[in-house]
Amino acid sequence: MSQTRFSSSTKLTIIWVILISLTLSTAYIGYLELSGLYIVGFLLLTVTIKGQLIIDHYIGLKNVRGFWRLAMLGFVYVIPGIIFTGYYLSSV
Amino acid sequence: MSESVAQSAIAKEPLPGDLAIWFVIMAEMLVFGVFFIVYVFVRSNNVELFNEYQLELHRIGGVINTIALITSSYFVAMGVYAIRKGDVQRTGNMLLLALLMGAIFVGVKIWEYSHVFGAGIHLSTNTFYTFYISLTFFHFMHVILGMVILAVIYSFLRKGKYTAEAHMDIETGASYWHMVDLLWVVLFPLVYIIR
Amino acid sequence: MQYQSQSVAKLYFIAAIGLFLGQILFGTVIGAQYIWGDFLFPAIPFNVARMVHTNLLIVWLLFGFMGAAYYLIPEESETELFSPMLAILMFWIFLAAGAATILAYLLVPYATLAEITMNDLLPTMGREFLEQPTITKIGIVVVALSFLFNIGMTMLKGRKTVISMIMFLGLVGLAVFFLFSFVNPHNLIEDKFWWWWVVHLWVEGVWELIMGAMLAFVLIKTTGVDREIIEKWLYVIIAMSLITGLIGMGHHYYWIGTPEYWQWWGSIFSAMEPIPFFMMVLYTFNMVNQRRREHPNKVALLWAQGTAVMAFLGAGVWGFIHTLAPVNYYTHGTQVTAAHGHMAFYGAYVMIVLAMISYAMPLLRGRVANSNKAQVVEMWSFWLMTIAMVFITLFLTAAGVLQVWLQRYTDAPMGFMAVQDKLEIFYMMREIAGIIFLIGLGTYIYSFFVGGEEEATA
Amino acid sequence: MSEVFTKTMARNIFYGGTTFFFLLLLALTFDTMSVLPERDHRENITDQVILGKKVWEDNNCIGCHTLLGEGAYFAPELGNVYTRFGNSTDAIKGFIMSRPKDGIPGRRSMPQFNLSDEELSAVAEFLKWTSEVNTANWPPNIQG
Repeated sequence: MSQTRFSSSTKLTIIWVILISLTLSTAYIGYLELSGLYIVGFLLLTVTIKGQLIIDHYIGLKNVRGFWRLAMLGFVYVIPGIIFTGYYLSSV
Repeated sequence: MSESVAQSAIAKEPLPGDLAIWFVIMAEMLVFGVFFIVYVFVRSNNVELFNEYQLELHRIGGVINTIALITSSYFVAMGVYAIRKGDVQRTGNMLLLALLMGAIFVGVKIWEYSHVFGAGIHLSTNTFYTFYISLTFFHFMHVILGMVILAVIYSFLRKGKYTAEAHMDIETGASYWHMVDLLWVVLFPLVYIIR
Repeated sequence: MQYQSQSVAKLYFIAAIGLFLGQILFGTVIGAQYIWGDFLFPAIPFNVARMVHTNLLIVWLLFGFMGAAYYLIPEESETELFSPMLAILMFWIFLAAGAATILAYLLVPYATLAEITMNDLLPTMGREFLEQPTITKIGIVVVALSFLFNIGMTMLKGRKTVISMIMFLGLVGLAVFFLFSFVNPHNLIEDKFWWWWVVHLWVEGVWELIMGAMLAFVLIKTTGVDREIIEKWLYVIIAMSLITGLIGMGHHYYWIGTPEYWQWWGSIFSAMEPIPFFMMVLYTFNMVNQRRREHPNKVALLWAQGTAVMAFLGAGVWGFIHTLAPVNYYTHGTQVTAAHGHMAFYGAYVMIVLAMISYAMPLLRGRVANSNKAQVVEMWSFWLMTIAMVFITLFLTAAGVLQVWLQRYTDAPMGFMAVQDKLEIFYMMREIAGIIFLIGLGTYIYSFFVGGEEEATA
Repeated sequence: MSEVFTKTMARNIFYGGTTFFFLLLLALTFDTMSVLPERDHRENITDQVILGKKVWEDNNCIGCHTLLGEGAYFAPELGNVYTRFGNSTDAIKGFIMSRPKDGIPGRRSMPQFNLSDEELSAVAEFLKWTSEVNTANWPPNIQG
């Protein structure tokens, strides 16, 4: 097994802090019961960022080339994209 | 020449875990992905209804569960890191912590369901609840399955089955568990927050 | 053939082909009744001929599965069959019960049959595909149990392989889910709900395990690819089949009084059902490309490849066409369903049984493969039957689409019988395709009697 | 890049996945059974309806007709025949009774089953009950 996948456990911890911060920002928006396209866009952006962090660093696909990483990343880009389109279309 | 060396240094990392689990991960992501898209489509035809009943959900429970799953994923990632260093003891602790976080998720979810079902709400109450219950329950079953997998891995670990060189099962289980986390990361804002 | 006791498979295969012929003959009868409504009326009304057509299909496929099991289980287990005597005894009991039931359908009015077989004691008759008298159903259970006991004991005393385990699991599932045929509540909706636990969990569930095991066996034997590789892919494919197929059952629960959420669950999961069939195509053709030997029995390999392709088309593509709830709302219970049913059954189950027979029968007759001449005849039958089935499916699909349009979709919908008159041209062409299928089957049977020099000696 | 792909893992996925989805199927089945009474109006299943279902089965009606879209596709859908016949059980009885014994030349015809009046009424009541089941608005129109 390659040792390069995780340079250190500190990195995992930093990512954890980012993930939790993003979650709390989502929670705060939920607490305020905000709505509107910008809010939806922001929330979905946090989903994509969180998704990419999990895929690259927790699952550890960052240095795995080819189909599998693309498919996983595709999920966190395409699905929020479709969700946004759906909300956009239903709000106009 | 130097480029190809660099290439091979970076690109040679194999998929974490058994290829077989990756077929499952792909299939699961596909099913959830379609489910999410269908949710958005159905919501766009019932915006009022969805907005109304979404507010009745227990968001605090959802937030606690998100934090629990992300943290659980963190512990699993730390566990994989530890077993690569050959630190079996630490890996075991990390898996236990991950399981504890999973248990928190399950506990909160059961509490949430007891309120929903206690109020006489079920799958056929209305379209919103059909999707809320379908999506979260389907995911809930995945959490339980993931915990079973982690628990089995933990018991194998305790029996001394894994070393720094041979620990494929841990990576396989970890990949599955991260997927369960990843799905919740999308599901939570979609069903509980976005309006 | 490595083990003497494998030879019992021969009986089962011969019976299967014989009953197959009966099935197709009655298929051409009901095809004609679609065109000329009074054909053979009132001697053989449509419902009787159709019952014979569908019941013979089920019975001959069961003969095929059992024959395949009696052939492959001893070979996989590397031991003689536990009891060849029991296998032969059960063969005759099953054949007699099957033949008696079919004859009774033809000779006695159905209501009288229900009466004389004392259906009132445990009413199970009169439901699609489960028309057999209760006493016959009990007989099927007895035969199935003895059969499972026989192959189970054989497996216990020998080598346990993935293929034999999957085959056994599929056959156990077949027997277990058949027990739901005894569930017949007074409430029609509950009746329909549990009815699918036989029908769906058979054809889109456990039968796929049987099919997968048979396909894997034929592939190992004819391509010489490493068992390890074939077996792990087999696991992945059947896992996908059940993962999608179990909840995919929801596509039968859209409009029969069951809750609306099945429309979502059923649509999403059954939309994934083509995936394992697609994987099966990739897998079969990959294994053939990686083959380590040139097996002289080329036609067996042709059937195996045909199975993968036609199962994907019939079960996968034609299933997908009308599986989504908004589409199914219009197509449910029309000729579109009939189109799918024909190609799916042929592609997935008829062809795999014929592949198995094609591989095993020469060996049972003491040679590795049939003569080149016989194989060429059999290949002709392959193409005749397969192309005929493609056209049957296409014509029925066309009929179904027109039917949906005229009867369900337009603003001024026409009545059922008026629409049927408009479909006559398609029914006519379907009947012609059906007769070509019959000719193909005749060619297939003839191929067993073509001599010629043996390709290689065993 | 050579992936590891073991037979053991493939086997675990087969057994695990099958168990998982079978449990999910049981959960959905349990829910379905609990809400069915609201949809099928089982309180209206009288002895006559029960007899009607038996007559339906004993004469293999499903061999030609569809009922809620399931069956053979040779003869009309009967799930909504009660409404199609103007909400009349008498019309259903009259139709079944009037079938000629030797059929209609050149056309499809329902056989003459020689049902007793009790059986006729029962099968009509059975079809009436069926037409009242909540089938999510299926069939799309009165023609079935």
